Amino acid sequence: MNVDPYSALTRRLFSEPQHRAPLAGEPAAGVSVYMDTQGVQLRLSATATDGVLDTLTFRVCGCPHLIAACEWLCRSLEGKPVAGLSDVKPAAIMQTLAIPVAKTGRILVLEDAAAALGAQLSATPPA
Amino acid sequence: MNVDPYSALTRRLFSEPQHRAPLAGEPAAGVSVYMDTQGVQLRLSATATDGVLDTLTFRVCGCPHLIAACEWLCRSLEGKPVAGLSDVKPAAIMQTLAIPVAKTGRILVLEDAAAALGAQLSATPPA
Amino acid sequence: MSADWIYLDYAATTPVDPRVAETMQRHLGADGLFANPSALHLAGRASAAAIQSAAESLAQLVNCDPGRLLWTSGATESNNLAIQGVARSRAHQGKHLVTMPTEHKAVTDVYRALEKDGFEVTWLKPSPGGVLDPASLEAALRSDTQLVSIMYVNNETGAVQDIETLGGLCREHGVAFHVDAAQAIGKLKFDITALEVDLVSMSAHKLYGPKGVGALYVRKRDGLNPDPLLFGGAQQGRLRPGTLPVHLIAGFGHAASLARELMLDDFTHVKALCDRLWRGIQSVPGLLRNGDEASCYPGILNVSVDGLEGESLLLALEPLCVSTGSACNSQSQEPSGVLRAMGVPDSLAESAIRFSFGRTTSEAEVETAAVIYRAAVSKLKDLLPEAPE
Amino acid sequence: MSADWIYLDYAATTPVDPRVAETMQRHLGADGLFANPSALHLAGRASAAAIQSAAESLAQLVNCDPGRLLWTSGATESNNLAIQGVARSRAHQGKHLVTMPTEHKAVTDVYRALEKDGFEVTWLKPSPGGVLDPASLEAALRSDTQLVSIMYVNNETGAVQDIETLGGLCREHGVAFHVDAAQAIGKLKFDITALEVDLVSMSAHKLYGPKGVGALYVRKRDGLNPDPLLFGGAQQGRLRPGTLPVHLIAGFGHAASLARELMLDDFTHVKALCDRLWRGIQSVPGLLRNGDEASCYPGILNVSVDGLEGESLLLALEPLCVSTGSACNSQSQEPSGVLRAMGVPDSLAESAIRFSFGRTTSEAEVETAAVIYRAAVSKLKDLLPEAPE
Ligand SMILES: Cc1ncc(COP(=O)(O)O)c(C=O)c1O
Ligand SMILES: Cc1ncc(COP(=O)(O)O)c(C=O)c1O
Repeated sequence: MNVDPYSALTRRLFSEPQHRAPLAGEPAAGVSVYMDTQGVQLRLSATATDGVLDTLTFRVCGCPHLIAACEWLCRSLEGKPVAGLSDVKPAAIMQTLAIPVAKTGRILVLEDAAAALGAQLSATPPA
Repeated sequence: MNVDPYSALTRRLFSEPQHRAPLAGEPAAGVSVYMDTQGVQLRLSATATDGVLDTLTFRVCGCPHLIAACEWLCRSLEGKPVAGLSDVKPAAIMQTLAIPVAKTGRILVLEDAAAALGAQLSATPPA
Repeated sequence: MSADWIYLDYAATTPVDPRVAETMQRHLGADGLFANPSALHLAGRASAAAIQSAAESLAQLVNCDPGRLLWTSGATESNNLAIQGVARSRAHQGKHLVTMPTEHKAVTDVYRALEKDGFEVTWLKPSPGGVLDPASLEAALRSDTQLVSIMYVNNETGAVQDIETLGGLCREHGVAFHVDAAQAIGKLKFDITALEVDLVSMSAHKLYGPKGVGALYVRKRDGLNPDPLLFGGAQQGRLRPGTLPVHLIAGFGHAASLARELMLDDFTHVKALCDRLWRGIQSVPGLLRNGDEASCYPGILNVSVDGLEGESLLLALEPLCVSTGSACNSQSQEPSGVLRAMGVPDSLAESAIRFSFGRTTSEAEVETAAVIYRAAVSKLKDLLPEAPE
Repeated sequence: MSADWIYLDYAATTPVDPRVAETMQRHLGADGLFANPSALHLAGRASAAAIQSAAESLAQLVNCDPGRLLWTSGATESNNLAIQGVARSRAHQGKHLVTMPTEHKAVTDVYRALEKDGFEVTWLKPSPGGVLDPASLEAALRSDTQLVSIMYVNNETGAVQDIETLGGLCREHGVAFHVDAAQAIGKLKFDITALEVDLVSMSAHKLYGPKGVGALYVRKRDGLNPDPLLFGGAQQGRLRPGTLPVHLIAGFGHAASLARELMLDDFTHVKALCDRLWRGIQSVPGLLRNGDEASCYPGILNVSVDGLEGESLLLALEPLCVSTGSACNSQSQEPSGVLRAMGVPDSLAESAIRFSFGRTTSEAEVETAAVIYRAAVSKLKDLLPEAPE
């Protein structure tokens, strides 16, 4: 029986987010998307070389599950092909982090942001 | 604060009734009245000499307050003039024994029985 | 205090088992699990876990899904929620209801209130032993019948109803079936999954748990969505709001576990006590046993003597703590409606005394009770007048 | 367990005072006063005496006639009984009711249910500080107004209403006045005899008594005869049946005596804690205090920081046990209706944290809370995105 609404992994990712993006004012390389929907404000930023993500970072105002999901996505995709951004599986994230279904909408925002970022990176001429 | 529905006097009279009348079948002197009303069955019996009560006894099926009231009345009137039977004060009995007002009806039965017995004794030619 | 009296009123309420009291104690103080289980914080979640574990213990006792148990303040509230809740929520489909006059007042008074509100109630009479013939239930069910309430064990006589057959009939006719099992849970086997019951009322203080907490089981079933009685927040699916009393629920859970473990021993114990008391008093002239021995739970022994007045008998029985009818009737001072409905004449119902036994009753107490009962009856009989010929 | 967290959620529920727990213990076991107080026997009468003495203790705390106190399962039930009971019993005279959106859900949800049932409710808005201007109550009262509910101390902000003036207005207009005093009893002076209040809801678990018991005061007055919510026997004048939970009521009584004795000390203590916490966090950029300091009970400190998300803030605050709005709101996850009604924008209401203090809170705990709060806010702010220009 577990009445903790957060899984151990969610707690760990929430308490030590290592992929905080630089603020808009701070010097930053790469591209970035911003979304403000479903009560969530989210910015995803990335740099890529030869179709591979060098950095993937986020800033977010949202619930612990969303913060953990952002951190998890960044950890998963860094060093992987840019194409991964267009292939985010909300169901898989929710299962891995034990995110309640009521929060699906917020995870879909993350999926959308990642896809938009992937599209931008693909449209950007190689450095 | 007293949540005991019975006063100490009521309890004492109830537990040691000394004025039980002989049963109808038992040999008895004197006169007697019987009442069956208000859920109460009551028989009062008396013997008198020269207008003075020699014995006053009862039998009853009723609540503890009524039993105590019967015993109290017998103790009070024995050795006193017959006229006392016609002068029973329900309010005084109820106050002395701390009988709740809800039980007034039953004490009025006792008053009636006493009065009827008094009338019978007065009508009876002196022994 | 028990030096001052002999307590034989377990059907009114039981003492809390010392093991249960200890569990409760752990959910009270600043160093315990006292927080509001609705709170999201650590302390709140620890309380929520305690509640969940209590639900599982109770669910194991009655074999049901713990998620279908609602916590209430007692069986009175459970009965009200079940009956008012289902009757009102289904009123658009029909307003016919069925119950018995031998139910506890926490059922009959609810049905009477609904009668005043325009519902029609069929009151089924039991056999003289107190048991309902399933054929009379079947005859009463109509196409507009919405709800039937029949208790499992009667609180005055111990009469046990055939819930399995009655539930089957209700299910066949698509009628919701409510069982007030306050006197049965933890004493007789009760398997909610196996039985066709839709709503079950329970109370902790009849099984060595604390007063002030009960439960209502509500089966997950189409059309079974009782209207709430209380409004005030999202707790318990909005069906019963209010801060959950963690220590009471934890105590109820522990009492349920103990009952599951001790049910057979408890039963054997009260059966022996009941037999012993009956042997000790059965020779009293004019004594009558209310309720069929064969169909009664032996934790209760209800007896009458013709022509004695109940209140005087009760006082003459001191220091025995026993009941005239049910404790709830004690304030109204009229002969028990249960016995009347069983056909017991008023002159007998008047003097009915309910002895009830439990886990902590001793044989010596029961022996003493027999002696005191015989003496009290004989004392009052000695005072009775005979009607003149 | 308190080693695992720092409990600052006394407005949700308090731990039971150890002296109260001991009293409760004496009313549980076979050697204690556990019997059903409705029973006529010796054990029952001893329980009845315990209940009577508890009523006297509570009556002394709030200065009322103990005979006018009804025992309930908590303030949720007291509110429901007062509001549903009076509204329905007077419906033939008029169906207009008045309350505020800043009331506890155990009041607002009842009024909403009555709205669905055909009653008309006027919802009065408070000032930005949370306090009701008596002039707006006066303007709302009509010839068909039957009932007004205004709480004494708000459970989210601590805002204190001017019950004396509001009660006077209701009395002038012949309208019944109900006060939910769950957060006030035992903390602020409350004199029922001096005030013009007709119905007062109370709960033991806000004043170091047990959860699962409350009370409703009902003034003896023509036209004030609430309809019961529960049916089932003659207890409590038929207004609230069910076996009275002796240990809970005895505990409530003892908690009331202690509160009477300790009220001033408790107040001074929480005031000092509140000031200290405020000093420790007031420099946090963008911090806003919800509720006017001057008109709030200092056992509660409610603060917001613009733009932070509440659930994340709560998690970042662990091991502090604090509340976002009221505990009852925690399950619904939407910004507090109380703060909204006070005009606090959603972006601020979202991050509202209620700290609440009590008899057992230490200065060290409050110092630690300040440190943790500052760190949590700064951590989450660091994660916030800026909207692109
Ligand atoms: C059969 C039955 N139903 C309901 C109740 C009421 O239970 P509670 O006291 O928990 O409200 C009782 C006992 O009082 C009972 O015996
Ligand atoms: C103001 C107010 N009213 C009512 C309640 C409900 O009280 P209870 O939990 O006793 O039902 C609470 C607390 O939860 C409260 O703070």
